[in-house]
Amino acid sequence: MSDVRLLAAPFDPAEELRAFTAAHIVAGGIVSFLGQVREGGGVEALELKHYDPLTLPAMQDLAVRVRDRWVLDGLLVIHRSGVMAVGEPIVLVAAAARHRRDAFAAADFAMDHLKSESWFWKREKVAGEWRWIEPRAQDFEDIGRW
Amino acid sequence: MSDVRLLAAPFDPAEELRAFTAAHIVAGGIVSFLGQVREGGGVEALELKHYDPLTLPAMQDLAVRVRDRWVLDGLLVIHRSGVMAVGEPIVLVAAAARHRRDAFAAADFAMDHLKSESWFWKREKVAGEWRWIEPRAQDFEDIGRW
Amino acid sequence: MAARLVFLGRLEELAGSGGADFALDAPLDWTALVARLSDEYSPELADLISSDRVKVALNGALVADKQGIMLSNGDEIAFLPPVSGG
Amino acid sequence: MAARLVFLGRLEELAGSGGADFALDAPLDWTALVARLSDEYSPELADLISSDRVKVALNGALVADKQGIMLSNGDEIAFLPPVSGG
Repeated sequence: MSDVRLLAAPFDPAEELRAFTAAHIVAGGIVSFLGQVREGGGVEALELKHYDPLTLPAMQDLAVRVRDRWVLDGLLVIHRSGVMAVGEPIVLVAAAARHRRDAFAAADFAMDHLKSESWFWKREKVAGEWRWIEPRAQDFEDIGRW
Repeated sequence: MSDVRLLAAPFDPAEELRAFTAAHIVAGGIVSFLGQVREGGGVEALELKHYDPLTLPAMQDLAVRVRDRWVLDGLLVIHRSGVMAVGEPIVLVAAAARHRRDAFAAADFAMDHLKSESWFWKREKVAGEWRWIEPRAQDFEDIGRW
Repeated sequence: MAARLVFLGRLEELAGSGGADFALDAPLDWTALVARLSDEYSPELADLISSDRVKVALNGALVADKQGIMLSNGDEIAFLPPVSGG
Repeated sequence: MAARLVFLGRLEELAGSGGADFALDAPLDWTALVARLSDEYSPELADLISSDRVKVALNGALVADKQGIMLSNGDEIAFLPPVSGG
């Protein structure tokens, strides 16, 4: 029922949302979160590494937990791996539901868990040098809300 | 700074989101809510009436309140008026922010207030008959959260 | 000499149209206006418009106390039942 | 006879590569494995891998108690520092 993908190449979030929306016409509301490589701080590129045996299976498990917890018509989770330029999408989560509250909570929960628990390691290129990004305390605060 | 529109004709939410995303490359995250005329319950069409002197100005006021309350890079509010077929978009709200929590809260708040306080009156066509929709208790519960 | 009446939402159905011109010889206060609406439309419409749930806008601005309204030639008065938007 | 080592995140930088083959004559327990990593890579890498913050997956499955690991020929062992995803 859920569409969960780990992609090594760029994707088009607008077209993904268009297709997801068209596929869930019984849902009154669709909440989406799009994370992109933001411009600023001198960041030239971002790289996400994953570990094949764990990363996608854990994303699929997360989707199952989200579906168990909220009444959704559809759930979309797309996450990039590899090197991304500024402005490229990193992650797209969309939840389609009859009730708006369910869609908001499901997307929010999915993002908090993707950020803090998913098997991704991130590094940024600044002034030509790659540096690994440590986990942020905010991510653990976010996940503590649930 | 905010893009607030009241439209009498159909719009393309995917293209609106694409443009909004491209315009806010400094934002790491974009949360959107799309409400569409859902299929089900025998609904053949939906009509939203508005009152010109009040409806758009109140939407603009709401956008100002949202911008005052959360740190956003951009805010998009598009609302339809007129007759809509099943599957047509009714409302699109998108909030772009550096911090994910701000984007989620701003979009959620904007939707709760659009639903319960905006100057729209809704009727549905079922089996060829138009009937006015009364306000839902859920909408007042939603707005009571803030 | 006329004012403009605007009926939103379910009031449109009761009034038979979303808007109408409303002949005036002199300014009308709220009580006189409601009485005219009862005669020219229906007591049901007049009752609804009198209820706290229906708000009123005069010339595009919400009125805090509709009892204090004085409707004059050229005014637009809108009757706004509870919203059910989005 | 070899196992496969996989270094994720910052460990890749310390190890000099994301993965390497690791010659084995016989199964290695955790203590022996950490000692070998200290010799062949660096004490710093071995310390990090020993810390509670680094999780371990053996043949693609997370290991609850890495002290109990026995690394054998053909195994893949992955060292997973704290994630910083999305």
